[in-house]
Amino acid sequence: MNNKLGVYICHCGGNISDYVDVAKVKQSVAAEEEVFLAKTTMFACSDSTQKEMIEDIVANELDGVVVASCSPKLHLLTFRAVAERAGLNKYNYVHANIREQASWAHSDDKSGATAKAINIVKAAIKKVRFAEPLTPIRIPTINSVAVVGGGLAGMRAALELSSLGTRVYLIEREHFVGGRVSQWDSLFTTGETGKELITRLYNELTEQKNITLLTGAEVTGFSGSIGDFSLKVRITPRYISGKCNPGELKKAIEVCPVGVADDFNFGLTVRKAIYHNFPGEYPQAPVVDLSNCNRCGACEKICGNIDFSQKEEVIEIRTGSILVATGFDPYTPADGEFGYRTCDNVVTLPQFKRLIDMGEKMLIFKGREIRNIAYIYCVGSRQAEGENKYCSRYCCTSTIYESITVKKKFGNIHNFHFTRGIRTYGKQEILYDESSRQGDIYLQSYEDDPPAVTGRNGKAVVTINDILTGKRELEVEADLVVLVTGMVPRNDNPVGSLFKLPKGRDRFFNEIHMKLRPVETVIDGITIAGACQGPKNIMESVNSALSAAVKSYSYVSKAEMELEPVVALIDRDLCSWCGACTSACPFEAIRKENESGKPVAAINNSVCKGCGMCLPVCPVNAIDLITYSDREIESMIDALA
Amino acid sequence: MAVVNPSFGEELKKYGAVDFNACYNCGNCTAVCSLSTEKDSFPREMIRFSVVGLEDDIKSSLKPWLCYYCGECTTHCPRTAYPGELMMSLRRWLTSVYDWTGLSGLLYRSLPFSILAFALTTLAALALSLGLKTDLPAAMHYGHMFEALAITGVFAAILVPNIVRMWWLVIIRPGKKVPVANYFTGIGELFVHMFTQKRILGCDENRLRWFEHFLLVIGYLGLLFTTVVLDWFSNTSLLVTGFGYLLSILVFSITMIFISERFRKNKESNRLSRPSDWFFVIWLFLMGVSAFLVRVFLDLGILANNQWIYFLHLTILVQWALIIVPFGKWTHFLYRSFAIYFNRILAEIPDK
Amino acid sequence: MEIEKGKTYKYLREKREVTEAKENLKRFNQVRKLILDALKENDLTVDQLSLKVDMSKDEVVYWLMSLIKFGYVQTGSLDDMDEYFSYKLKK
Amino acid sequence: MGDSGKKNARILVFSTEKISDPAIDMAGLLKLHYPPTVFTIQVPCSSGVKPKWIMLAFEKGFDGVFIAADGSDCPYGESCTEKTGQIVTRTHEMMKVKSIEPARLRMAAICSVCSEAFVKQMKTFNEKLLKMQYA
Amino acid sequence: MGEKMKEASYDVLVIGGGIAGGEAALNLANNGLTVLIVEKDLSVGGKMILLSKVFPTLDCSACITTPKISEIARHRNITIFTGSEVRKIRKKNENDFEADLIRHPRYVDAEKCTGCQLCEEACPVVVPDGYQFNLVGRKAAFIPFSIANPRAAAIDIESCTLCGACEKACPPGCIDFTQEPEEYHIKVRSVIIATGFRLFDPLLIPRYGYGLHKNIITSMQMERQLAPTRPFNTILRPGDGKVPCKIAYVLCSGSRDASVGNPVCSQICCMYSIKQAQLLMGALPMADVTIYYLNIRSFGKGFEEFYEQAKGMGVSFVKGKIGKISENPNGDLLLRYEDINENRVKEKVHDMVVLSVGIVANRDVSSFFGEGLLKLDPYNFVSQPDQLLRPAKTSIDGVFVAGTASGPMDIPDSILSSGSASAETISYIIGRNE
Repeated sequence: MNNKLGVYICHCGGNISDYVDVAKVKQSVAAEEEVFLAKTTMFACSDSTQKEMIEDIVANELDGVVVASCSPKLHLLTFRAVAERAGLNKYNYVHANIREQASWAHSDDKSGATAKAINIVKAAIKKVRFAEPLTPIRIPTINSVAVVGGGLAGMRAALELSSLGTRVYLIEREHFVGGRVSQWDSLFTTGETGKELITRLYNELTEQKNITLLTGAEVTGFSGSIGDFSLKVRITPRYISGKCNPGELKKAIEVCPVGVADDFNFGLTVRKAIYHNFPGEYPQAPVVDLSNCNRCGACEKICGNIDFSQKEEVIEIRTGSILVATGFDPYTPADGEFGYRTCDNVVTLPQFKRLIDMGEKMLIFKGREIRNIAYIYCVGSRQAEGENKYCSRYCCTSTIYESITVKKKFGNIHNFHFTRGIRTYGKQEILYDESSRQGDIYLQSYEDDPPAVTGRNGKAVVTINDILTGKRELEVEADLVVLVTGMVPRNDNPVGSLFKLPKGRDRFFNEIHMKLRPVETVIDGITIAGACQGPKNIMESVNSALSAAVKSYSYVSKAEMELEPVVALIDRDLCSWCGACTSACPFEAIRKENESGKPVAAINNSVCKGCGMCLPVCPVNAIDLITYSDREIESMIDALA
Repeated sequence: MAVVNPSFGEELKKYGAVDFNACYNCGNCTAVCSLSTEKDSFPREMIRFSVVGLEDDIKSSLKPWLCYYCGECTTHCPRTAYPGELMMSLRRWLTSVYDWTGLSGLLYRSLPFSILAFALTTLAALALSLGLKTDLPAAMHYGHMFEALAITGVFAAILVPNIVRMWWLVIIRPGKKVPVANYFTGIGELFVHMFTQKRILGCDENRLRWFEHFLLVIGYLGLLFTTVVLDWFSNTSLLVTGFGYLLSILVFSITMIFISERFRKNKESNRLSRPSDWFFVIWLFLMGVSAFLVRVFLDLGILANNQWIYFLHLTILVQWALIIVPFGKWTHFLYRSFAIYFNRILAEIPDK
Repeated sequence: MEIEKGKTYKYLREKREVTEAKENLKRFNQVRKLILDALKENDLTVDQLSLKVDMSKDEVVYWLMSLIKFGYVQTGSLDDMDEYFSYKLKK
Repeated sequence: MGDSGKKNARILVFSTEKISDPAIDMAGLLKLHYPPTVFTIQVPCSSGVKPKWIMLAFEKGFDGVFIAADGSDCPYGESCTEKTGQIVTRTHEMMKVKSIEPARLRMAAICSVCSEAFVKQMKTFNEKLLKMQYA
Repeated sequence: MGEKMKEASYDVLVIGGGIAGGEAALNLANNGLTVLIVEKDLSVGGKMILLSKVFPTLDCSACITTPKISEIARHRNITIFTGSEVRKIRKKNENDFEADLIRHPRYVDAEKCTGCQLCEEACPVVVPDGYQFNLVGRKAAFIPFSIANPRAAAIDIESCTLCGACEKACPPGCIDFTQEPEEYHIKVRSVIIATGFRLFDPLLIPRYGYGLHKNIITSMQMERQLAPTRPFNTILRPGDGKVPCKIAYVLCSGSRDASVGNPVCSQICCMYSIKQAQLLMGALPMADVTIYYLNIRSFGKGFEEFYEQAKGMGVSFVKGKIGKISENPNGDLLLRYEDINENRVKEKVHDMVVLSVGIVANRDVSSFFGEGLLKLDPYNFVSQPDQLLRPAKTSIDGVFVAGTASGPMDIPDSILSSGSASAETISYIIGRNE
């Protein structure tokens, strides 16, 4: 029982004190008998206040501390560390959230907010009164990281982790690595092609001994916690063994009678059921797509390496940390959205990029040469009506770059950009300048008055009330309309729900803190990188991949890790073994033990996650959760009431 | 509904427009322009029309003529899109639109054609001078007659029809309903602007620029009056002689300043000079100088032995009267005055 | 030179020229006196102070805010238009 | 009691550290207002709330208790919703014995960004309780 | 000189102790490397620590920066030199750099200083406070700002009259005028450049009249006025102390503007202006806030929603670049612009104008290395020769770049870029392939 407490009430600049009368809070809580000293402070988290707290704790031999400030998600650890530095057990610190849950939530009601803050602080005082000194649980960590997603971000992260000296499992769902980037040709800013980048990465990857690359591999099971996760990975075989004779293989592909829309070219072309993504793909081995194969056996007759006897297998990977880099999907416009699928010559930006790559001397679509191209921006982004409120960030620059590329490659092309205001942030602005100087025409409308696409004589006519020309109605007769589609979260991404990764309002995976902790997640040990966290360009994806790599590395680089000692505790005197707790536990952390002949429940501390599911099921109330014990919770209820 | 026409921009480049495609429509040019008003906002609108190729809207617009090219818009353009030069090019383009003969456009677009025109007129003048070589007084008589004839001829055949075309393009074709009385009440504006060019005063802080232009207009028109009406070269009145001297000195000294400024490229307005700009100042200078010398030779009594100076003057005169006045930059002086007049007339009819 | 502890400023005086800094100090002391004297009789707004002490308004704001920061002056009431504060001496 | 002088019901919310509490924090961040007589106690998982705590809350004078459950987002497994539901059922039985109206205990899944949903819940729950003439 | 040089060695030298340098240092230190941060200023935390709140979360900037900063300051693998500058860096070999540093005297023993501020009270001199962007005065003996780290006094020797009042007042006797510049000779294995950015100087746009018209301030000055440790107790216009009620934001003041030598978009101004507008609407409920913009670039996570939120709160957005600003006799400002939506020139009166100044490169950095060794891009930011796959790599092997030293970016992008630089640094030191 702690009886000599220190309480600090933070102004948080004005975030708290503008709405909560902090002096009054101090006065009220100072009257509590356990409180030895109560202070207000401008910034509790500032170094000088931290120093002051330490001095107070040491000088007055305080046995418990409460800081009433912002959400514990931000500063719980900060003040625990303060307590620790002052020689206090860090669990004798309790955090009271009077910002998010008092001053801000009730900024419309100052006296209400103040009254609430007083109760909150009092409850925290009660909690710390019963707090026990605890020692963290130490667990050994496995020095390896599983990188989920073998696109650019995943590959880059894997490479970095491996050179940091960590064992890496790179898990790619497709049979080829490189993700979206391998589909792009020339790239801003360096002019390298996507394939070149992926080749560089792949070559470096294969030189590393400590990287295991798994393709056709999907994560299907997940358990464990930071330091020791366990993943079940289902591997779909290629149905081709060894290295094929190139000539035979070519023929085998030719004879395959099945035609499937080729995802690599976003459905612009057709591929066979046995296929390559592109010449020189990685790994350089074709695949039989069994879901579309009709088992005619024609290919088998030509190439002996084709082997339908290969079986799916499920392997288990144990790893200390997981880095998620599952990427994005390009937005798919609805049928009829700006003429998509209803007007003949409307494509999406990714399709357009493939068209440029595939065109040789002329830009050809559906057998016709393209001269006039209309780009319609913000398709699937910044939606006034739809659910994608966000800006996809990369598309303005990407489109402008393609408009320059297409003109350079094929000449004699007119580009018309139907924008919602160009967002070439940073140095990308120079590209916008370059494209307008080459004669590209930019038109603009707002979200409430988008351009319209109609078909006329085999061409697409785009009309707009151009705000740059005094809202005049202007029209362009285009040979091709490119819908500048943004990024959306992958819709078939089981990894998110498997790992229980929280998502933001935009449905991308959410980081812990948008500003200062952009790659960590609330699931300890799991980091996120690249476009699965939100739209990004290549450089930004790589930066986030490397940041995630260094965070994951710091989880696993030490042999041991500390875990919160929040586990269930059995009162063996009360327990009379009924087994209800065992069946309630989702982690198999409770087993039956014999205590001097009496069967009782026992907790396996390294497996117990501290969820508390066993607590309410106990018929004799023999289970407490450490730091959430009856007397802690009940005294808090008392203080709040 | 208007169709976006990128080829119009290509056409404008032949008239000297550069990099206006770089415009990102911030409107800074319009905001820094001190002649731009809420009713007549430019140059951005003109740049925009040029980029998207709204040819008809430019044809019916008077805004290009409201600009006096102080260059502030270009100096402060965040995209270095040379808005001032675009306005200048639009003036050239409009000149060729107004001109029914089509020669104006040819001269602007093609330097070889301009040179050819100058060469042909030189030959014609030379032929004339060879034919009259021995008889200076006759030559001077014909020269004087040519001046008067050329002025009336050029005005009647070319300039007046072109002004009518301009009027048709900006007032009649767009369907503006202008009460006839307005034409009379506004007429003062036409002459005030023609003789004083006072709009320049609103242009920038530099009053000297207006004063130079004012002196040049006075000098030029005065010299025209002195030579054509008062027959300066034959007039014996001391007053007229002295007046003529003063005016010709005014013309060539101010044009001298203009030429040297064009050489030094000291302002936005002369950084991107086109041949038509050079021809205009140089020929005006030559006219002043040669007229001055003819009179000096006359007064010194050495003209008879140096007839070439008169024939040189005559050649320059012919070129000036047949090329630069009807088709060249001289017309800007006229169209601009009319533009301000029309604008005044239009300003009086209420907005729809 | 012997450096006496607690009087090290004397040591640096030998080495540094402080005329400009002293001018600056003099200016501050003058301004402080002017403003504090002006505020003795009644509370004033920046505008009124500017007239009374014959100093540009922006300078008055700067010095006034500094005097508030260092505890000589405090902010008084806001005028009826909610535009200008008056300032008064700190008791 | 607020500035308006309006009386509000006292509501105790059991929120969960990783899922519903962040949503409640975000409600504050977005300055979405709800009655200041709503108090939260954070637990790791909503399926770990003991019925006796809820009963104690009523005993100590709370007008309503709200369990901001993890729902399907629960990091501890899918059984969470079902288990939390069982807790509510059991507590309702205990409430019946003490003649406490069952409507005074509510439960709803609040996801980590369901700030608006949370605020709406609090407002309607408050009104309901006021109508029932608690508080 | 040479013999007085102090020597030391660390794994990594981080130049710049802002949020980018700090984050990089923490990543390195948490993975066992020793780091020296050299910070020119008297406090670490860079520009972020001086901001009011951050977009789009509206977290108090100081609140989220200070814990990070104190973590850095406390870390046993991190040494910080404040008030110090790099003079020269030589690369001897792979994993072998030598750096000459100079530590300017603070005239205060920072270790002993308790931050009691008695010296500040005693000091008679008042000079403009640079940390408040000259909106208010400070003493010549001063603590840089209330949440500075280290929170220790310093003497501004240029303004000091050497009266000795502070020295007499200091209880622990930590003021020491005998301090001399100290030179250090440091050996490190790798270098991270995190020198940040400079703000565009609005005096370069004379037609805006900054400096001349006193009610025009920069966005950084507004940032200070909105911060918890603000210079005035409320928001006032500095020309005459009026509580402003019609505030204008002039976006692209010195960005996207080749005529002032900076054609690049500064990437953050739209968002910080929208943020300030929201904060102003909160602080001055009666005020009108108008943002004059070219294009609103709310491209990051949650940014577009934040922009919509501002529109919903009643912030006016007007498309058009401000051409000229002139002053009325009452101190109000007349803004001339073309309203692009209406296609005509307009003039509007505001009583306070905030110039949303852009980011420009901090050019000192190239002089640290030998002539031309550290390549810069055309805008004088540190060039990234392998921008797509190794964004942190510079033209010198073993020297990495973090944060805005390589171009404009916001806080999360700086943090990511620091993560990238620290990852590269660790693998460089561990001995990656090259």
